[in-house]
Amino acid sequence: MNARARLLMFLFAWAALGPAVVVLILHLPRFGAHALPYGDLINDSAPRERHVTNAVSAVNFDYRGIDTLGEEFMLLCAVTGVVVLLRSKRGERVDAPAGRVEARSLRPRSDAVSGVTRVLAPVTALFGLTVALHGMTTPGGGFQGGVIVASAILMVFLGEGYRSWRKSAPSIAFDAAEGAGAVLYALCGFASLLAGLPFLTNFLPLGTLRDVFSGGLMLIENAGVTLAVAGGFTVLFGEFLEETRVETRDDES
Amino acid sequence: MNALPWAVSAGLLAIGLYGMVTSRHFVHLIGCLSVVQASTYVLLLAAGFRWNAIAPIFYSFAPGTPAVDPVVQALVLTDIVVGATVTALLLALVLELHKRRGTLDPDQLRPLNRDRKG
Amino acid sequence: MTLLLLLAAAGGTVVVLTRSPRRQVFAMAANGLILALLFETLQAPDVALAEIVVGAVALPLMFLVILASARMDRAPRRPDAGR
Amino acid sequence: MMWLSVLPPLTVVGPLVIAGLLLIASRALPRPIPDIIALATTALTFILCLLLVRHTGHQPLVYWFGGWVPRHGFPIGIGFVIDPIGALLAAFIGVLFFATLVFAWGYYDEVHAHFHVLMLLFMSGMIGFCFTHDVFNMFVWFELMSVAGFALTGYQLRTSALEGALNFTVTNAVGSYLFLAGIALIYSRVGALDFGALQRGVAAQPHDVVVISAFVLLTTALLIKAAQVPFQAWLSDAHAVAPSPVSVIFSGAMVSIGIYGIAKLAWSVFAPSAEIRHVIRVLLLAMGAFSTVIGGVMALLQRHLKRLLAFSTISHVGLLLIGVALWERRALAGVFVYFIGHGLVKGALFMVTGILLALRGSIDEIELRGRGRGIWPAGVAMAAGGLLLAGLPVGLMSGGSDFIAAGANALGQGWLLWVVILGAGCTGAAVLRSSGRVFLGLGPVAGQERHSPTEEDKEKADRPLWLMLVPTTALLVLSLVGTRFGSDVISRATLRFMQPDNAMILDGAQAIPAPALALRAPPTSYTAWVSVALALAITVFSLLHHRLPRRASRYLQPIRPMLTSLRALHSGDVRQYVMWMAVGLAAFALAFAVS
Repeated sequence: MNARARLLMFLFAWAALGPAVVVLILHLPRFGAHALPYGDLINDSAPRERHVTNAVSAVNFDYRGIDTLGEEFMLLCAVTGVVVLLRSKRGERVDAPAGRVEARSLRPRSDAVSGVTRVLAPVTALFGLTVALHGMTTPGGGFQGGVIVASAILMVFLGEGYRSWRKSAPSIAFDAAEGAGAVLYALCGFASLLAGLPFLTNFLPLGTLRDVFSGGLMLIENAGVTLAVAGGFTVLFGEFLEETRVETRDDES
Repeated sequence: MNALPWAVSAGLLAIGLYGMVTSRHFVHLIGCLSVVQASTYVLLLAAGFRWNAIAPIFYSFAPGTPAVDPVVQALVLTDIVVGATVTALLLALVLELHKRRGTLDPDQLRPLNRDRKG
Repeated sequence: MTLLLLLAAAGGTVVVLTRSPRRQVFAMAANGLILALLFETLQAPDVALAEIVVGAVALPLMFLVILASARMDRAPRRPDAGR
Repeated sequence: MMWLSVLPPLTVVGPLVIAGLLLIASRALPRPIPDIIALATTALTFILCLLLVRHTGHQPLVYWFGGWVPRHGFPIGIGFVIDPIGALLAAFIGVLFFATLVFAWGYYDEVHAHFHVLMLLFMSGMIGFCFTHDVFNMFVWFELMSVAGFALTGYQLRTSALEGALNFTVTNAVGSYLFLAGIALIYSRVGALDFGALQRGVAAQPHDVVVISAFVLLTTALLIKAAQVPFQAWLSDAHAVAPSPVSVIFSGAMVSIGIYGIAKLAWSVFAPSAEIRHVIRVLLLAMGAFSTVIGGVMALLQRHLKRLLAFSTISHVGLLLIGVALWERRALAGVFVYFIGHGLVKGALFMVTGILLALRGSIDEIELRGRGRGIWPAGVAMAAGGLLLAGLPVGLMSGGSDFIAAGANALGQGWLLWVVILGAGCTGAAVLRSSGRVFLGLGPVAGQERHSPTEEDKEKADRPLWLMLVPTTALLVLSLVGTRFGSDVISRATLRFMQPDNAMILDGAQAIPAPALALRAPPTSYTAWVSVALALAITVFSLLHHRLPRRASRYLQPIRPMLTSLRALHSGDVRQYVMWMAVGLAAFALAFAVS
């Protein structure tokens, strides 16, 4: 089947789908004006029963906490998959980089670049942690904060070059951080079980509304997510960047 | 306006699929996949929207103020993670494929799959 | 909001129609920003933040790294040539 | 019973935690330890699931995570509702993973335990999918299962494996976004995510276009996972190239679980809508019938053994879809029996191909001709598997298909029997032909089968034969002896599956007592023997047709062009697969427009 036949067939299908979609759109509820029973229930319950102001975080970590648990392990799964795909084939022990790869990165970075990143990276990391920490009260949370922290670590890579990055941050640490974050989240659930409550029941003191440390068990879960996401995305960035090194080496030789 | 978000979402889905069907580069195809995914973000958030309501964060507004639906937002957050993980995996696959085949044009890749006699 | 919705639709179209992978990455990043703004006006600041960090920064960055590492945006080698 | 309420989170989250810990400790653990830990985890999961089967027969086990019990009948959190069918399928998944891990013992020693981590995550995703009572939570487990599958397909990093994994990932990713769109649609109408609440919402507006569209999107996503025509093509690419132990799981459980998902959503959520019931009876039935036949014919055309088995999976899962689409109690009971039976047999067959790959270094039927003589027990297993696929009237597979056939007959859909015969006959014949060629050296040197494997399809060789044969045999034996237990539990639980007790689940009312009577097993129909005879006839013909006068094969000439175009459908071009998705969606739209 060539490109044209494929396209024709596709357009044909949409000729049938188009009217259906139009009918559907006409039947959908008016945008912004329909009942939201589930959302209202949560909006009512989250500040009252969980003492957090960010209802989205409350849904993520409490009302539908098991979803986020699954999501963390999905991330773990994907990162493991990427590691298997990219790292195993490189064949080397990652924490002991091969000579030529190292040789390439010996080229000194300009001082300006590393100076800027030395200032920027900690600031970004701090920002990420702030975003993660305030997840219960204001927009943000473990996921967004974790990604920002991971990009801060990436900056260290860009500024300091490959070698010192590897030295200061062996990939095994990030693997472990990833796994530990996800496991921490799951252990929160088992802690509830040990307390004789249903899985992931929030049994810790809830704190006061609008306080950063409100939300009880959600805080620990949030920390777990931060750890898992920061570790996971760092591993992803690291693995992809590792590829650029191997490839440039090939091209130069 | 009453139907525009729905239409935008459907349009994104259609155009994303169109891009995938006609793509000539796998990286481009993955980009189109992200457009398909964007259509689900828009659809989900539109399904939880409400006019004249605040974001479901009761920090500067008192609890009880009419707010939009927090559930769909939590779902979209999960969706974003799903998208990021799948995209990362796809990129890794594509990278390895490129190393072996030297191309990412689906038309040039196909000969391997064609029938071989013998 | 109408404007942002239309922009989002246009952004998606641009992403699809930009056939060169490298330029598409920038279209994707721009599209991510538009979507984040749209989410903000849809009263979803959490999602907007996530979309900025993932859709407009992390993912385009990964795409760029991939493209750079494999140099796959250059003219493709013939599969049989050179190996 | 305090301890019973610990089981639902434990069976799903327990393996997740073990997987996480394995990943953290992967570098510290010497080689056999991850194997042992993973095996112990799967065995334990199996036992826990069996306990769940035992204790949910009386009434389903309802578990609200976070203690969020519904308020005034409206669910606020996520619930697991475990009925005997879900628990039995979960137990079956546990067995399959256990056997697979035994089979894969020592298979991967170069990468630190990553294989085990992925397998455990894979298993958790499937079990969560079987237990959940919430449509978005279902999506989460579905996606966990998919991501694990994507990663495992490309595990061996051969070029074809990468392409297969890419096709698999792209198609299934589109599928999961369709699923999400379906969730968004039904949420915009009903404003809930729990199955029970959704069903009440659907019952309130059964003719609503939005509800119907949500059904179409959700079902399409699951049909993609279940690889049914016209969404089937990714399957043969992925299953053919995945490592053999992974293919066992793919064909044995992952694909058919898509059908379970369809059945679950259909009966737990969408049943009140007459339009949807009608389209299920017509369109899904047609899709199932097409899949059964096309999968069977395509299987006959393969010489790549794994690809052959992959197509036969499409065919058999098509029968499962038929069973669901008949919308009848006996047929549905048959679906669950057949689900397990097929998974066991197909798992065993993929293990045989794994043995061939490991010991003979090839997966090409022609190249392997006669080279299997030294490992005859594998040949016996393969032939037995082929006969069971063909419908030999013993064991779970034929038990299930008898139930489905009885359902079809009761509804006056007798023509379906011929579809079943054709599908079972072709797939059985394909497997029998290969085993004849590989293990007995029969048949002409080159057949009309194409798609020869093109590269170094080799799997780790230094594993002893007995290690691989034990799980293979165990699965086959289970599929033979499981009949009594399996069909008894299932036939009793099917009624409950069809009429979820929402008053009990959401309002905490007294449970409706379980039906006392099991369905009587229908008598084995003549069809079983017809399909076995057909399989044997095709086998004999394809192995011996070079000795027949030329005239005999001339009768086959007219169907050649059809076969060629059938092959063209499975070109390996993922863009084409995406195009077929649009066509499939259009088929749904047309079906609803007509009805």
